[in-house]
Amino acid sequence: MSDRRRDIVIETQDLVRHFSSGGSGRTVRAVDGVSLSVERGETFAIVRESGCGKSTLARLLLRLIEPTAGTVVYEGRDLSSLSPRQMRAARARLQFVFQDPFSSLNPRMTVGTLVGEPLIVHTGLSRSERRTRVGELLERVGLRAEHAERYPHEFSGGQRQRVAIARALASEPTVLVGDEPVSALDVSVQAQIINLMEELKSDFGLTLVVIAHDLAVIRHMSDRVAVMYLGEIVELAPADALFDAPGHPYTEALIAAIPVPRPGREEHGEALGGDIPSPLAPPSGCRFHPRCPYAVDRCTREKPMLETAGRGRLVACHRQKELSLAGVGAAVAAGANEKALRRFELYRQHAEGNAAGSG
Amino acid sequence: MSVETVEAGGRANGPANAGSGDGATVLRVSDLSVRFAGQPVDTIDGVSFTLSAGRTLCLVGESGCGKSVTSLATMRLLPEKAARITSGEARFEDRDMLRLSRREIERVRGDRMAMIFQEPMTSLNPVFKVGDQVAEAVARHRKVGRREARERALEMFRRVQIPAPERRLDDYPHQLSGGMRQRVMIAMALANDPKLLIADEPTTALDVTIQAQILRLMRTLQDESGAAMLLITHDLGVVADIADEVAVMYAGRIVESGPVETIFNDPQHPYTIGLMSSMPTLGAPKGRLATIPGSVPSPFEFPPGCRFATRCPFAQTRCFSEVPPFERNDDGHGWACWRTPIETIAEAGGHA
Amino acid sequence: MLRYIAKRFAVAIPTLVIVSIFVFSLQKMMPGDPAVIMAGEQRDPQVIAYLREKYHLNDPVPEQYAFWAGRAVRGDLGQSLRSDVPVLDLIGDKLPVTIQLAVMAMIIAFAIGIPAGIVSAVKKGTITDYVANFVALSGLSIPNFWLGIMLILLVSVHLGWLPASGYVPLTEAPLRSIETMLMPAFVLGTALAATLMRHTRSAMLGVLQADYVRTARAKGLGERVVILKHTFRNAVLPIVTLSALLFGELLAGAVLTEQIFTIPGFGKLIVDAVFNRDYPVVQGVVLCTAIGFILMNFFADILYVVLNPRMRESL
Amino acid sequence: MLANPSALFGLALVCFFIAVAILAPILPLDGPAATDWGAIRKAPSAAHWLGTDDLGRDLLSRMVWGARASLMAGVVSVFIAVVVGVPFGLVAGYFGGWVDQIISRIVDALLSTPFLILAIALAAFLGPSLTNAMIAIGLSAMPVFVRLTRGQVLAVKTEDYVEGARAIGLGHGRILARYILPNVFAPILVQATLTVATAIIAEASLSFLGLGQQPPAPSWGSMLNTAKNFLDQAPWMALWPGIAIFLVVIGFNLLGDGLRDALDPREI
Amino acid sequence: ATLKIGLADDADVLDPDQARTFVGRIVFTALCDKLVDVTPELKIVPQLATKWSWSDDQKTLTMQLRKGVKFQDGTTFDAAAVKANIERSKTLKESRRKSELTSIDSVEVAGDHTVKFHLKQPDATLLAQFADRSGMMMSPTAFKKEGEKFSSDPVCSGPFQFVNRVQQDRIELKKFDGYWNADKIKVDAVTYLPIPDATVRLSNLRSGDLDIVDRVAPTDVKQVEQAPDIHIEKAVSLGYQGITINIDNTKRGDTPIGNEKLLRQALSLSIDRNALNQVVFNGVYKAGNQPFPPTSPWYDKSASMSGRDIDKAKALMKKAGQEKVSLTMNAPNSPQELQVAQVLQSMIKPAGFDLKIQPMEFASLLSADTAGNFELSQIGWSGRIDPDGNIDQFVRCGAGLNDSHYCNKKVDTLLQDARETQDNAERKQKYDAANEILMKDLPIIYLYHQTWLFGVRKDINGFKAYPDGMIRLEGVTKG
Ligand SMILES: Nc1ncnc2c1ncn2[C@@H]1O[C@H](COP(=O)(O)OP(=O)(O)OP(=O)(O)O)[C@@H](O)[C@H]1O
Ligand SMILES: Nc1ncnc2c1ncn2[C@@H]1O[C@H](COP(=O)(O)OP(=O)(O)OP(=O)(O)O)[C@@H](O)[C@H]1O
Ligand SMILES: [Mg+2]
Ligand SMILES: [Mg+2]
Repeated sequence: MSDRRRDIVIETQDLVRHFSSGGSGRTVRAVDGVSLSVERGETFAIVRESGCGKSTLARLLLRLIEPTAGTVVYEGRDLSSLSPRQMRAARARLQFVFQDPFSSLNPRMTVGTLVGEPLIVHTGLSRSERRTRVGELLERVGLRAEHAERYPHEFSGGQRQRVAIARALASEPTVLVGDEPVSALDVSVQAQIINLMEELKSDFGLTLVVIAHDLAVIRHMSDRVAVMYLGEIVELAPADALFDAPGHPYTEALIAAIPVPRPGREEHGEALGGDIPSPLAPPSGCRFHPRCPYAVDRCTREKPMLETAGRGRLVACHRQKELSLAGVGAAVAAGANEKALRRFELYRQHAEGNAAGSG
Repeated sequence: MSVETVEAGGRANGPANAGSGDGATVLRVSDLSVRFAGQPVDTIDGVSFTLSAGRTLCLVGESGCGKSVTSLATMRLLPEKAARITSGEARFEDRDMLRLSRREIERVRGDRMAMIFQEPMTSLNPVFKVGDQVAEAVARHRKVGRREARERALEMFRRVQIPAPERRLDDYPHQLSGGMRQRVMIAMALANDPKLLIADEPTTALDVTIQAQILRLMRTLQDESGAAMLLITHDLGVVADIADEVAVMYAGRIVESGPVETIFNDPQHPYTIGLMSSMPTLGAPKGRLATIPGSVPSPFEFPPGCRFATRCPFAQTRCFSEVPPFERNDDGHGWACWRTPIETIAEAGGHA
Repeated sequence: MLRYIAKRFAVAIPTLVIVSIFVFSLQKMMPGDPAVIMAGEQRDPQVIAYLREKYHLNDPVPEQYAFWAGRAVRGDLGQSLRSDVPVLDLIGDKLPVTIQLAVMAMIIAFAIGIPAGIVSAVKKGTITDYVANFVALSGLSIPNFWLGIMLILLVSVHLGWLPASGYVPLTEAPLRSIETMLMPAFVLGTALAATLMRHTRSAMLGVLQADYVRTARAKGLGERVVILKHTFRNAVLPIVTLSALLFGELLAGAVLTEQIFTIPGFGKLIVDAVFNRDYPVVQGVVLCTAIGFILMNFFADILYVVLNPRMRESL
Repeated sequence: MLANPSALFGLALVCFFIAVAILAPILPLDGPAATDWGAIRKAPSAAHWLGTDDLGRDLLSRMVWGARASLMAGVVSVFIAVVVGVPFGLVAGYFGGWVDQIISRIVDALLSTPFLILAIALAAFLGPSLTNAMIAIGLSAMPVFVRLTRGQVLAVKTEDYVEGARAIGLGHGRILARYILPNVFAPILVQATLTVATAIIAEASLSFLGLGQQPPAPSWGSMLNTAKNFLDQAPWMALWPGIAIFLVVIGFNLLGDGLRDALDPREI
Repeated sequence: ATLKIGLADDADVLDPDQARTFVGRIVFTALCDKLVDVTPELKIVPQLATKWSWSDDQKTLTMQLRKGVKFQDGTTFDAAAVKANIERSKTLKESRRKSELTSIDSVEVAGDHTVKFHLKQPDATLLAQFADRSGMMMSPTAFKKEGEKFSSDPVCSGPFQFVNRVQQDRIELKKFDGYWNADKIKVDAVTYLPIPDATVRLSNLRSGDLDIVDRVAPTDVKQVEQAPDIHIEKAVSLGYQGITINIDNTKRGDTPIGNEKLLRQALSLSIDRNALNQVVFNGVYKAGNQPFPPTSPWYDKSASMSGRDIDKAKALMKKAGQEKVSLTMNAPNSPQELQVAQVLQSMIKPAGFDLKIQPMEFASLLSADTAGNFELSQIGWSGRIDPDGNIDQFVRCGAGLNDSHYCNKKVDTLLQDARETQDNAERKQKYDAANEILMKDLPIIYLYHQTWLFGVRKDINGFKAYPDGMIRLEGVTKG
């Protein structure tokens, strides 16, 4: 999919962000030494367990919070070195889509104002030009121009997420960072938004960085995937490779844990035991070792480094070479029952036909 | 409207317990309708289903379609002022739960019939020790002393595989992780060996790896106890994993129900089909996902006919005005749609 | 725990310093020369001059403050300009009186406010709730001093049931003391009861929505246990914090109540001191109130933490 | 809110008193200061519906004019409190850090001096007059608004839409004005309405202590101050102002509660 | 039996040399005997001094002291004690008595019980001072030991001795068994309770919680008189209430009214003093136009009130070239004073005076008066036994309490002369002459004289009201 020329849009170096937790004075290691680079035009996904720093990472990427250590480089420039004015300009190019469409739009502003605001800040458009542009943007995300007069609470969750996307697009960004952009939505609406993002990505030449926990969504959308565990990246690989043959035991376990909508399927593998350790006190050595079925002595002591494991894959596991781990597997990948598939296809045709007809 | 409602729900008594069942009927909900104060129509409209011992029924549907309300109504846990049960009955052990006195219902709740909620973070009382909270459930329904109740709590903690259970008894909820809390909730629910367990999205708030653990645990415990389980979820993956039977809900009505294989292999209702095809899967080839256009209507926007009509790609005029009857075939597979099977529409050529 | 206490104190100190600077500068700006008042009707210039010197009234204000603060730190708040009694003694005299009043008022407030709040939350939307709310609002809306006057008029003057004033120390004649305090405590207590009732109600309503209350019901617990144990036990947390804040309200209310019922307490002390420009007393009393207020909040916070397991670790 | 009968009742009460206060000059009444030494402390009668006071002035007229003072005191002092308090709260909450520390400590200090004591000290310092009482009450009520605003800002600040505003590159000023302020406005409005009620009582209290409205101009509190000397002989002198204060205060309280229910779904 | 007395205020320092409040004097009356005392008719009579005589040059006062008198700590009362007391009053830094005793040059112990006061110049007011705080004798043992802390446990030679005091709550005294006149004392103890609110004070009297109360509100008198178990004892006070006009005290004295005595006369004329008394005080007080009440022997009957005369006032205004005059009057912000102010306001309006009332707390009022920061000031004087005490300090050029900064050499001479003779008839003449001038110049417009109104329960016998407002307990019985 990607050509060989590596054109890095955004890159992090040993990014660290700690929070001191409440009164106890202990430290939450939300992001702990993350290095990654995102290529222009790809969809880069980051997977990690919930409550452990997804949003923090996304905020760091946009410099909405300052890192404890490490750097974020955007288009070759260190974000933290930018002056407030330069930072503002950079923000036009780096946009954000939030997880919760109910809290990400100012309830006191009309949709038109919301979408038009980036235009005021970043462009010199006149009032009427802005109006036109807002209308275009709204239509582009599947709403109608006259929706500009309404307030966010008059919309459903999916529609709000469309508004949020329109707003993000207004300043003509090159990078769109999505923090769980669809996880708050119902499956049916989720599919609408995923489709929309894919379309926009190709239309606007966007680079997408999607942070999510839903592996199915990630598999569907992304070109490359980074899997994080307790603040660190444990594996980074092209999506297909990662799902077909995971390189890290945690990736394997994640894939195995996903319930697949295929009844009567045999249990594959053991469910991952143990609890997610607290980010306040991560385990020594390899952070995954207490739950890892393959853990050996060394894992408890030595921290594995993220190392190349062929074909654009990086893995942080001492036993990476010895293990051969199970991926999504044939049973899962194989199509469902014929009759059902036929109906799905039929449904899709009708649904799109209707949408085209009415749109 | 209400006449049609009765018709819609009344004609079929939900998924039959015959055939696939291995036990007696535990709960039979028929024609349950609930209306919230100030709303024009019954939000829950003529819901019927049957649950047998040792079996799991999954109630699936999108957010807001009435899954929780249905289960709460059965437990009589809906706020009495805001929600009125307008019709129906819920037979549990030969008694209609909807008509018991408060005292009687309190005796059943937590004893013969228990419930687990969605948010393990908020479902446990933050100011009491988890052990005491479990023991309280025991003490309430069995004539036992404090010590015995605590013993029972400990035993339950062991059964739900809480590591170091003795110590955990004296922890407060916030000291436990989400998965552990949900285990505590399960321990509490099962402490009195209920006949029926209602679990409302027990794993949605959990991480996938933990979700897998909890689901497995619930299955094991159910196998041991032979209780019936009503599991509410919106995740079809979970359904496939755990259900014996499935009921698909949309906007307060059951639109399709049947044994789990049938639902997945032979989905009939356009909503069921739409739901399944819009899910991205781990294995599916990339490309555009199918979608269900629009979003779930609010009770104020319900069309008078089939409530899915506003979003259905196959809808006709009739769908908007007449409620389709819920019809069931011999395998216990039933649905409510004027347009099924949809292949015939395709053959009949094109779309509206 | 120690850490927590230390942290709380670290915050309290600047607050106290600001309070004292604030009061100090306020006094310095007040019209009316204390020396003139102290000199008496005759206003002998010699005496005035002497008094100015004696009480350092001619020194630059910062110096006066430093002098005052220096002594205050050592526990010496100076002497009343009016009566020459050490301010600390005055406070020692008055404090028990106001505390007695406050405690009695609090008892009345809690005895009325909490049950009423619980009941009206549980019966939300019913006539009971409506009436309770209206009564509470009335309690908030009737000026304290007016209620006091009316009560004196009715209960003491017309009915002759309770003495209109005449404070008797608790140690001297406990029953009579409580009797004389009953009316003022009631006047003071009702307003607090109203506030308390409203807050209890809202806290209860909030907690009644909580998932764990539903869990308690799902366990089959009776309504009484659900309300009193599972709900109230959680609703009490914000009430604890509120109670400390109410203490401030109580002191403010005591000012007028003591004035009306001529109770020789803190409130009267401060009003008289302000009117007499008895600066050391004003300063001392305000400082003490502030300390009291901060201490109350501090205890409330500790109590909150003790009652709230989630916070216990932070101790 | 219009569906809420008690809020409507409150609104009606408030409107009634506002109307009375505004119409005072054109109502067919004697002047509030017109004395009649032949009719001192007369009980209510046809000539003087509410009776007369210690200087033979018509109590109805004084009540009507007193409404002006009380309402003015309530509204103006809250206006002062809001105008001073809200910006401090916004700044403290939004910027945090040492600015917040300083503002918060000052607010703590003010809060730890009981309201009335603070008001008495201020009123005594500024000299007894209605204006000064309003300033004193305003300043004493101000910390509550700082705290409230600050708390609200802290809550709103973490909302995604504020972060979103930063993400699209808006400046602090615009974020404060368009994102924070509108979203903290409702609770401030509610608090302001409720504080008007408190302020009216505070004015009455200060006037009762002789630190508010000064004679011959009437205010309900100062009328009570006089009345307390004639409780026995002329109880009506104390009755009307007390009832009026009660009614107008309960009016504002009901209105505030109604606003809260309408604007802010959280209870109290 | 314990006598419970409700006072309108709390006493200040319980040290006669430092005390400054009126209620303090009430307490001292029971606690400390004076060298001399007064009768209700203001005649000076013996108390600790039994006899006294003046030298011919009027510069030496010789007093014979009562024998067998003991202070409450057992110290003997003698001439040395008197000398120590007077010296303390004159030298203690905090002493408020200095100005009262300035005329005394030295005190000579002329025998165990004979004391001689040598004066710098003749001073007819001295005996009257000895009838007040300056004449109160404290135990030298106690004040030498305690210094200025004497007040925490005051020891005198009065009929009652100090037991306990709780600020703003109570002062408890018990009968001093060693009192020289112990037979006259019929109660075992006395407790003073400060209750500032007149209504509350009265209701406590009614309920029987108090036996005697100080200062019943004038408006309550009628009701008290109807009540079966209480009655009123009254005496017109020695003091006065009036309006001080700023004549030359800083720039604020440069006003029409400050510059033009015709306007001041017009102002005085436009006031109906009797009506004022009637409206505000139910006629219970005494209207007046001089520093001495009409009940006083010093009152000049020939210059009695002319009554209100608006036309004449207007004529005077015209003569002064004014039609309308705006005035601002500082007034204490207590209800009664403000009532007076309001009545004045409406009384003088017809004459063309537009009075603005500027209420102030008493503390600010005093400071403003001293600093000359006023045009008119509504203020009074509690009164002294000797006429000099009601006039000299207020009108003599540069005198301490002359806030108006009025200065008239003729007045000064008359007052000085009056001070230096012991002959009352001659003195009265001088005061009348001074008054005549003052009534034209009007630095102070006198309005009324308070009446001391004591509420007394029926079972209290032997209580009598004195013009000085003191509560004397000799002969008072309970039950
Ligand atoms: N501003 C902050 N101050 C203190 N701790 C914080 C802050 N922001 C985040 N944290 C902590 O950092 C951890 C990670 O938070 P974050 O919101 O990034 O997680 P997340 O993966 O996005 O969670 P979710 O799945 O719920 O969206 C959490 O434990 C949180 O408590
Ligand atoms: N107390 C209430 N008052 C009014 N409407 C309510 C109330 N509780 C629930 N509803 C409505 O009932 C409908 C069904 O809600 P319910 O909670 O059962 O949905 P759900 O299927 O459980 O959704 P989710 O997946 O989000 O839990 C919704 O439209 C909801 O708005
Ligand atoms: Mg997040
Ligand atoms: Mg639900």
